[in-house]
Amino acid sequence: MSELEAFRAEIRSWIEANCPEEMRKPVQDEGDICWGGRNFVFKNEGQKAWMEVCAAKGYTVPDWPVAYGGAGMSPAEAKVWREELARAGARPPLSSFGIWMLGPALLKFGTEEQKVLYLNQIARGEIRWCQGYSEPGSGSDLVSLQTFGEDKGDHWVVNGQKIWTSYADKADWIFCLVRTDKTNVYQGISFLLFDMTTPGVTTKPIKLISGASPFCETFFDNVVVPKHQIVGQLNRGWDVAKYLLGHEREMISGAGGGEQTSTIGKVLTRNGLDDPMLRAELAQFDIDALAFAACGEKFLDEIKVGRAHPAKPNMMKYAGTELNKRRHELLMAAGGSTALEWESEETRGGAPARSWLRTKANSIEGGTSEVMLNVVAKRILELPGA
Amino acid sequence: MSELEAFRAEIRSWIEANCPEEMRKPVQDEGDICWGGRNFVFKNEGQKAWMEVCAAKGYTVPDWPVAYGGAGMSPAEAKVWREELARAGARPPLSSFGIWMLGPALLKFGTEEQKVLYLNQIARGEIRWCQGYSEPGSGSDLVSLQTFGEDKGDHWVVNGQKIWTSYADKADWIFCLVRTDKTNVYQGISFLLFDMTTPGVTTKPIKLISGASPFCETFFDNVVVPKHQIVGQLNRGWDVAKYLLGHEREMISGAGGGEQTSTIGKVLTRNGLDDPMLRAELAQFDIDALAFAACGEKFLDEIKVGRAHPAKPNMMKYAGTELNKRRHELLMAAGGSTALEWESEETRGGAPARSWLRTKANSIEGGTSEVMLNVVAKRILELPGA
Amino acid sequence: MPLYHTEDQAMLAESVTGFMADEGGIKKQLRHWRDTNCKDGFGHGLWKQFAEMGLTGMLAAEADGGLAMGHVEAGIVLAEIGRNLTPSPFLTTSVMGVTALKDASDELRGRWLPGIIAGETVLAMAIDEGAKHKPEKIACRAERAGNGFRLTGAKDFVIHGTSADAIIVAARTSGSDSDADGVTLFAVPKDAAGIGHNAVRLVDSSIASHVRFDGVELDGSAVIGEVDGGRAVLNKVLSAGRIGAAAEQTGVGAGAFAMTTGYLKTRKQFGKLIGEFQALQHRAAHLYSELEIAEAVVIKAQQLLDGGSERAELMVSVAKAKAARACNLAVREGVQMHGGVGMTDEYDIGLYMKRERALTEFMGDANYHAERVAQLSGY
Amino acid sequence: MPLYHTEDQAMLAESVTGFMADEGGIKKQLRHWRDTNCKDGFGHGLWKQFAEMGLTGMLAAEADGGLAMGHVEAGIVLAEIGRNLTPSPFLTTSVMGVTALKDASDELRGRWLPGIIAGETVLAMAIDEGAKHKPEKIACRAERAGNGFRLTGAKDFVIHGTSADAIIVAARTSGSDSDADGVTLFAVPKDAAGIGHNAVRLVDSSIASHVRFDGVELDGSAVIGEVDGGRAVLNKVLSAGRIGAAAEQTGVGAGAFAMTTGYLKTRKQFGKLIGEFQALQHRAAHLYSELEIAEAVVIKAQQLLDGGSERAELMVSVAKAKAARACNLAVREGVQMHGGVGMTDEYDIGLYMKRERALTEFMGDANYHAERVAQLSGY
Repeated sequence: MSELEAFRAEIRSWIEANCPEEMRKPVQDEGDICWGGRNFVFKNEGQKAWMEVCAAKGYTVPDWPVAYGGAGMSPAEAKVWREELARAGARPPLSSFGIWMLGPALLKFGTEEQKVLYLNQIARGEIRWCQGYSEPGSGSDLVSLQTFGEDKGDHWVVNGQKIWTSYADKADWIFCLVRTDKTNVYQGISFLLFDMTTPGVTTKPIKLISGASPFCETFFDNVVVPKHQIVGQLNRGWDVAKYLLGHEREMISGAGGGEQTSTIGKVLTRNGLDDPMLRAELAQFDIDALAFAACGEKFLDEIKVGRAHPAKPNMMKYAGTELNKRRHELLMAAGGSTALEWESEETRGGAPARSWLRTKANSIEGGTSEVMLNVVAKRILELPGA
Repeated sequence: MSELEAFRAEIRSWIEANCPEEMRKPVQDEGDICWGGRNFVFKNEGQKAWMEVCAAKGYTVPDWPVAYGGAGMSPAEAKVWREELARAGARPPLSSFGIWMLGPALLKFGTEEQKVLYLNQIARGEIRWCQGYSEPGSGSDLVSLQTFGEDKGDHWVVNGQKIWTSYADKADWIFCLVRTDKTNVYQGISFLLFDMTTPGVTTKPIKLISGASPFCETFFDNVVVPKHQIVGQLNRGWDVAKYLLGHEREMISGAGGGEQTSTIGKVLTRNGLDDPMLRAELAQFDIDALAFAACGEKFLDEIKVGRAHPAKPNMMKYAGTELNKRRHELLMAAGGSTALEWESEETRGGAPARSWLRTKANSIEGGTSEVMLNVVAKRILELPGA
Repeated sequence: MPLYHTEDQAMLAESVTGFMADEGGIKKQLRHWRDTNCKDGFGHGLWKQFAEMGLTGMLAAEADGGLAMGHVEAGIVLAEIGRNLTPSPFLTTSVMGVTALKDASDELRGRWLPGIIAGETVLAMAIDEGAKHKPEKIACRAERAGNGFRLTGAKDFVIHGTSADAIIVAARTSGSDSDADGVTLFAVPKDAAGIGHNAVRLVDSSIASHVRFDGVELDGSAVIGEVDGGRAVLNKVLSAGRIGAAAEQTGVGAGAFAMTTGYLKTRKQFGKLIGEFQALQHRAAHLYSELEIAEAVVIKAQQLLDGGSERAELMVSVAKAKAARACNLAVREGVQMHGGVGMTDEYDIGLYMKRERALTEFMGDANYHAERVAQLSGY
Repeated sequence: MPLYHTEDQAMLAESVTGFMADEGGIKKQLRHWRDTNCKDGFGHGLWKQFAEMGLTGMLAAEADGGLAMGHVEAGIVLAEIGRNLTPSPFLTTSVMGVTALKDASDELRGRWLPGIIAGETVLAMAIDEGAKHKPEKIACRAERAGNGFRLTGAKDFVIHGTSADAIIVAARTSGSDSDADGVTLFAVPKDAAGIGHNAVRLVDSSIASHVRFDGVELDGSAVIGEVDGGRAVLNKVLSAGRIGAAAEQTGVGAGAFAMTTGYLKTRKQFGKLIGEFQALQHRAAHLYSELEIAEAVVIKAQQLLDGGSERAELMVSVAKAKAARACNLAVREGVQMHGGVGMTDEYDIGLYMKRERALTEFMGDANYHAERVAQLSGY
């Protein structure tokens, strides 16, 4: 048995021994996700137990170093961990913007103190983070952000407004882009961390067309942020932000990856439909989806060995999100009038329609499709003036 | 019986009495079209007779005034004429750029002498015209044209090169955009007419991907053009050109109009195909084509009463040409490997493939789809900076 | 007939446009009834105003107190309903219901038409069985019982089912489920014993009902047209509903498009109005083209239907499919071009997306009608 | 297995890329043979060079003198063939033919493989009957006659049919036209009596033949694999041909795209490089995305096929369909973005459009494979 296979056997039996029954059912909706944090209300005992037992082994962030709360797994081992989780039908023990976004940025740009403190908190699910990037006038054109941090010696006083702050009303801390130099557009932004309970921070949920409110408007009114809570250099927060955005796009684009084996055309037979035209659309979609899954797999393989074009995540994000929107348009068509129901029991409170509407944000958040295409045109195709 | 119905009866019996048998078969290809002109070789006696008997009545240009070779029909009467031609399966007696393009421009901008001389020649099929607009460096950006006419008192001496001159090698005269003032981009172009046998004019056919050579490069080497051969004012040829281009687009966009009643989905059964996916594509196409035909009908109706937005032909040209390209992609798919044949008898010398390739120019000539969309964005949607 | 409005139609359009913008606007109607969780999903006051405008009975014969107008005129009203997302029972009652009643007895017409014309009566259509429109197959049964019928079965996606004074039901009186013959239409009063409703709010905030008929006793006077010969009436009702929904959908598309081009002219990013970006300009121009084509084919189909042309059936399906595709593109582009704010409930563009989805499904989606186009064209 | 080239494969790609650009380029090969009206449609000299490069027998077993490589490696060659529009019998001979011969007797392999490996022998595949690919139905019949068979019927779209030394024919030896069983593959030598050709030049300047078999006598040694059991071999040949054509098509798409982005960077209109126009930038970026996805799924399917995966059949169809759609988009955008000059024979972009069309048709177009995807997925 190879070393990796031995590792796989070990992981498999550990999951078998430790994953509670409740955590072996598929995630139905956002309410089933374990986000962690100071105020998190666990859905059941199993959810809490699973997070804690994993955190104790470093399995919530398997490929982070042990010193920062991880299990120090190699990429190959981490893949085994994910595969075995999937095989057991086990849910991820902990999901958070800390894991996906801030963590990687801290690993690259943080000081040793920051890494030890914040990464361990993230790994144990103690602190839930939110992201303070967009502003009302600065969406795609993020760098035009206006939230200002005035230098007061050992601290900044931050004033301004963010928008699209995911779960800001539930988060404990925020990682936030703040202008610290008004004279320099790109090199005048700093990447600050602060507690959401700091006086002067208020949030207001935004109601979406799906009926959910996962995002907030977040207001800063003379918020005091100590100087040591900056990540990276002063006025060089844009570098951190870009790295983090790239990582986010990579993650989003990788989400469609892996070996996808199921096609959606089967909804026809599942729904007892005899619709040759929809069947044709579904087959066309399945071709595109299976092909994209292969592309996602190839992309992840290439990333591992540093062969992917650095701007490739932009293409993957574009293609993957457009595909997902199309998937839900087709699912709505296959669902017919039942899928239109907004509050019925049969649809679990309108799940098909709400999911469909939710996907419309895929090609807006984390960089619009238009921005992705701009980046591909410029950085990959090297078209003039792009 | 209404006056119009009496007129219809008269036209119907006239066509019955005068249209030769050979002229009542559908036009198979370009070779069946009667272009007229000094050197035109009639395909058969019937073609010549039909042109001449129509010309004598003014029916080659039914809605032009009688003094200029037409029959002075009202729009409603001209529609009756076209309907009755179609009803009898009779071919148009004469087709030419003189009728479609130069004629309307002369009617609007020509002097009385020009109208009497040139329009009568066109109506009788005596002179075949070609259009000298595009240049190698001036395609979509037509106004940047460089062909220059130097003022020599009572004449200009023209030097330069045109491209995409349709049938320049077969034409008798050319209507040509020539720069007469280098200091003014738009108001420095004149609209000149001259004989293609004038010393210094040479043409060179361009071989297309379809294998045909309907276009030429046309070279002017010290070509002398008398001053009275200008249409409209000096340096105001751009106005004439724009009017003519608009008319051309109107014509192209109207070509898909009328009440289209046939669908292409039937190629499936004609070709004995059992292909559910192609069937779905064909049905989708037929929906778009029938809908576009209705739009064409509406557009022509609106033009008649001056209700169409002046930039609407650009939208119609865009939609119609893109649709026609799609039509031929589908016909190629339905034709399978037979449709790939380039020289076989069964395909009449590769007609399906050559027609398919020919349609690719639809969205380039007479204003590219991109230019059409630019114009719609600017003039109809009034988007900023368009 | 030219494919633009006559003078009379243009006058109608002008008055309806103003009325709907003033009285039927999104804030005043759709948002109001949605946010107050209205069980009907529309306002009866506005329905009264429809009557005062002479709209409720526009398709009814003059002898019945109507205006004897056609589908072109109904389409003018529906386009404005679409543009303003105005919730109202106009399509089911004044278009589909009145079309059905044209073939009904004097007694039935006398019973229902005056209330409709007065804006006091609402009708619902019970046609679909299951989640997808497939009226070729009708399983709901009405069996002979004494002098009348006993109705048993279930119908889905019955818009305004719970607020309707009568439900017009397509039921099978003979033959098997997929037979063309053997269908009969009934006007079933709301208070008939044995009707059960499961009302659900839909994504567009309209209320649809899953209706069960549990041995509902009907006397012979409830029959519309001939017993077993209801397919002909049903086909007229379907055509009316389909071209009506298509007309409404062109209004939805036009409303979404206007909102979107408006946004392109005001929102700035990268120091420019986003409408200056050529990629968006081209997509907007393409969308304009699609919407113009959809609008044209809807008018064409309305005229053919009003003229009794044999091509009407084909062109109604072409129009319903084309309107669905064009409007779907309009709302998708609308939300995307609005960016983040397009995802918020505060902006109206998302409401257009929701309505588009429901209208597309109503009386057959683009794929259903593509199949019909293929079959009617003989392939 | 990671979805990128191993070191060996990367080395192969490097040498093939250089070789094909130098020796297989459009001017040197495609235009030359087209403009001299070559009856074969390709050059035998280049085929010899393929042999010298070790490409002709790359799929053959080492024991047979081949390199025992797989479809990933063959795909590397085919992508470069596609990029340069290189006319050659590689796909029919070295990919499909050699795949068929792997299941053939020692005698048959001994008869044909050495010539193939030496670049002296060309094979053609006679599979299609009629204008559309539909190998589920085989009507061409081979009846028992003495110790052998008598072959009667017709085959269409037989690429290189007239220049091939042998034609591999899928014929029916029992059962009715649409039976899965009862198919047998034969290697029919060119000089067998009773073969008639109607050779036609296709739009891409390749030569295809309508082949008639008029009682062609074959002895038993011409059979590849088992009598009546040829469907299994045929399926392997089809998969090889389909993924091969898909690989070539990604090369065609990539070649057209490179030419187009090159043009965008040099052509000026309105005082700008046309590549500066955002509408074209977005379309180019979208096209890039489609081509990358197609390339990925082609490699994926090649690996699955080489690995004998049960998912290979599905993914080969996905790959063939996706490559066809992506490459079709590439050539359409290519011609359109070239504008007028794209319509001229002088520019190469039109040649890509022609080749794309022929490759799409070869071994099943996107719709054929979409149907297969649906059926293999159980809907």
